[in-house]
Amino acid sequence: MAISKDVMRGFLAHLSAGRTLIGPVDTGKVIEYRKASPNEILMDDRVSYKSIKEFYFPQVERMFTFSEGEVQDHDNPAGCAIFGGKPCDLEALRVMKAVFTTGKFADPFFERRFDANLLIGVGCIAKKPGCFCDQVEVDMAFSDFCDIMLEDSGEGYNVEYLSEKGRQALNEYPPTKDVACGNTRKADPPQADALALSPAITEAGFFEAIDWAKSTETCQGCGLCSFICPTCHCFDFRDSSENGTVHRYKCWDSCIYPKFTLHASGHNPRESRAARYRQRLLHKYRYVPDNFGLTACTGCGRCVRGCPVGMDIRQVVKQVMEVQP
Amino acid sequence: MSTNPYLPKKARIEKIIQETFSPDLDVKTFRLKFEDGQLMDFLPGQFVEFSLPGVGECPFGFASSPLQKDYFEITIKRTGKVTERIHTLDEGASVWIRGPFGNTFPLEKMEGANLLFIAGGLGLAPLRPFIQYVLDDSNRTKYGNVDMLLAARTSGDHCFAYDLPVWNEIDRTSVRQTIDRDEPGWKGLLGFPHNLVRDMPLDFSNLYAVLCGPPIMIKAVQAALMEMGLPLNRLYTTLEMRMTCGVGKCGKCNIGHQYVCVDGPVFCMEELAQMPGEY
Amino acid sequence: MSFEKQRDEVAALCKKLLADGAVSRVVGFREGGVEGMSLPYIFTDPAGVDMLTWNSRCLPNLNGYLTGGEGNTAIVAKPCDARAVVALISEKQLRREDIHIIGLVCDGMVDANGDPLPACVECSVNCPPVYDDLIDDPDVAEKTGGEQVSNDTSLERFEAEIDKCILCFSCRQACYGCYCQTCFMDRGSPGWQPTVPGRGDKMLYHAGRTMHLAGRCVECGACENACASGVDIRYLIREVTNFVGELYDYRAGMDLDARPAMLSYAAGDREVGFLGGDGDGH
Amino acid sequence: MSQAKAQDPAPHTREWTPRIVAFLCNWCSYAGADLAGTGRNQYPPSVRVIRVPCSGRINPIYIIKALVDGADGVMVSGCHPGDCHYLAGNFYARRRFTVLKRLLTTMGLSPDRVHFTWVSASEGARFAGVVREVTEKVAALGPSRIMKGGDMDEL
Repeated sequence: MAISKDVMRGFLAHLSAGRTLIGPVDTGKVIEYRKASPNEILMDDRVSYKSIKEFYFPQVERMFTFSEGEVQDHDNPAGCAIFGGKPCDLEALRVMKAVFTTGKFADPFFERRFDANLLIGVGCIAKKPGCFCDQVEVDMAFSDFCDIMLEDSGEGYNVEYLSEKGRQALNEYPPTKDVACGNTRKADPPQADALALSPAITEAGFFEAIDWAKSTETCQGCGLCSFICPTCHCFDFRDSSENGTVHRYKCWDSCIYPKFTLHASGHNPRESRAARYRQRLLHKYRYVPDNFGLTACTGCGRCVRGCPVGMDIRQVVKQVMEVQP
Repeated sequence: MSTNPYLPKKARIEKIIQETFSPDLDVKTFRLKFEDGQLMDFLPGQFVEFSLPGVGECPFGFASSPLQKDYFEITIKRTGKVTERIHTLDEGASVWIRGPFGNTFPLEKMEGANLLFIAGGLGLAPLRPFIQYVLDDSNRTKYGNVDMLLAARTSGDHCFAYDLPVWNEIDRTSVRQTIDRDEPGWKGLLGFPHNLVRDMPLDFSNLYAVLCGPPIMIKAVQAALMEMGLPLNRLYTTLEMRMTCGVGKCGKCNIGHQYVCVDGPVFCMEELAQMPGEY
Repeated sequence: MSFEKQRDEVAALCKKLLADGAVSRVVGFREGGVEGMSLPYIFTDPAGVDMLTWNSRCLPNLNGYLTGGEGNTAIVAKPCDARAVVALISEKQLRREDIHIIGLVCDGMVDANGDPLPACVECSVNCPPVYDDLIDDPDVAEKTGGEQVSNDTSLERFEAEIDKCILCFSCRQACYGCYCQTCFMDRGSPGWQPTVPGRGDKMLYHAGRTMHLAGRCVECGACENACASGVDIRYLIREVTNFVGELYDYRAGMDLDARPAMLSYAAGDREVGFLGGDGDGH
Repeated sequence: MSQAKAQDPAPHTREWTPRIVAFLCNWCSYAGADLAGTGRNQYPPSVRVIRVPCSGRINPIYIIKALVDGADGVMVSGCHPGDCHYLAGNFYARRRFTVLKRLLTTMGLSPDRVHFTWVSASEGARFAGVVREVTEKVAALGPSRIMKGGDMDEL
């Protein structure tokens, strides 16, 4: 169903009565997702420098509190309504869900937020500099990994719901009562310059594939890329104590930092910056595909645009791809 | 709601055993019990996450017999921030434990075979549950000869010294101890395990070797055993990594697509040879 | 503007330096970034120098790439890069004889929208103070002073700025002066490392880093350019740099023989804001 | 910072006295503090003394860390310029502290939170006077709320 952007604002106002509303806001210097009123929320085609991942996997999340010899679990989050996740962010969330909830153990903190949040995706109209979703099989305009999907026509939105949660939310607001269920659409077929690593080469083979030190020599090792990446999901546990009460937090960490894998003995399996960059790249393009059948890079281009020295993961992936099995 | 794999349970230190007696290596074994009386049900090779709130959390392998259900033991070397603090604890102190995590040695696959354990220093700790499992009266007949070659820098660095004479008395079982340099009164072997293993009377036709110790020792012993004719698929080891979560989420312990905390820490050497050498 | 002319001169010079074996590496820029951004690149072979570029989007400070290779290194240096080299030499991090400075007269860099970068607007040094070769640009007049910026020094401003920070440390990695082997923020013992990144840790980081850079900042703005979150924390170091200049008559990276302000002292240094004395020393 | 910090009980519920961290050089000011004690010079019990070998040994980060971790004020005292046991430690310190104070005021902190001074081993009465003065100034500012709030785990 096609609706105007004003109707959408009305719907967001309706949602904000019961949930914390999150959306992209122009802060003057950057665009970022944060708590916002329906009128502040941007409905144009610009992209934020960080993704929506922090509302599912916050930079800092309190897990437990130890006090007087007892441990207490953190309360369940109230749940937000998140507006404006781009298809690359939504596909990234799919990767994160696979990592955090499949296998023998599930991450309860991600799970709770995933269940509590209402996610409204918005398709892109045009690619931005550095974007490469088409090279990793992500459809710029549409993703079904959300509760409600809006395809942006510039003037208004074509609205569809993709989950029961989405259907209910739309149903409660009269102007959007009759929105239909969205289709599970296939992404456009991969293009000739698709970025994917050949399964024919072993993981160890990729270690020798290129001169990693030369290819990554200008990387400064700041780890910004993993902070702004929608799929980077590595974390550390940190304790903070005060007056005998200890809080245990789950905090973002980055494989780009030398301390990430450092053992107490001083041994570090990934000693060099090149090895750490290689880990980040192969994790996205080889290890997650091996484990979950998904590419852990959704082409959002944030790392490409954000890197202080202009490191471009596409160029390094291409170099690796040139190696024949 | 599913159980929270990050949530630790309170345990009490029942007993502390000082294992080593040299200035450079301070190792203690902590005997633990959950305060609510729950039993720790684990398999040889698995590990726990041991935490002191406000200090941090670290992974440690089990060091006691899995058949001993009353308590479990963890052997810890004083190395970093957390272990430093753990070593200051007294008997009766409370700590926080979650686990067990990780895989186990292929106990059934190894039935009927002869076993060779080679450990360097603290490397014996993660093998001890396996050794005790095999040497237990209920299992001893299932396995062939059990030979151990245990190395340490000095005589005071041998962990579980109280176990070794007991094990040596068991049927079809031998324990050899070695140190790097001769010391007055030392009655064991001298030198490095990769040389000494060549002098051991081993039947390679049906042998599994399990190694644990410093990486340099593992490499040297592996080379020696392969030269002597042991195929890689009959060699096992257990790895250590900085495992924060223990459940394959935090991304710190991967070697290629495998997570040491879930797919390991026990690996067959044949498997390891296929993996990138990032450990 | 004559970036092309300068570029050709630099490229010819770099080719010659590499071909003659005077240097084994040239740290410069090549094209290929998004939104026209030039990428740092280390040239090691004369033929590769064809890729070298020089334009208004050569943002990063190149001093992070000067060590590590064998033999001498040449740097294609904007005035701020050249000042950073000088500062590193005076802090004994580099040896003058190992570095060949190809200085460029520079009229400032621009952002993706073509607007001049804030640090470049404020910049007052558009000709490298020290160089081995100078690539002049006759169109650029010598600057006498940059634009003066007044600082809002309220706590609210500071808190608003650090609330944007995500403690990714890219400003530190981008800074020429942050060359500590282990930053105090990465130390586990004593625990400077942020436990839970909140305002306190951000204050510790930004204030601590600014103190480390007191009297050492070369005003290149790399910290600000590196920040994806749009944090303007440079106002702290700007204030401190001006203060050090005023009090101790020192500007980092201008003079190879000058001793860094915080590594020297005078018996009569003023004590501003001390208890029991708001003027000259005892 | 933890949630607990943001929510700590209102300091005015009890009678509040400032908590001041005092970094004192071993050779002069610490001895001066001793002398203040033996000379029965009264001063408020608000300072927590940390003895350091020299005022030049005090990394400015220590002072910032003390403020971040909840000190209401910090005072630093060393030998008078020219009297340093290590000849020039306090000359370097003087430059650092001068710059640090300017930095802290640029950040919007009150200049009265952090104080630098010189107290010699023979100036017991002066030490007591300095502590009184610092305590009064910090007390006038009230409890430090520096860097409270702004937690990243709010949502």
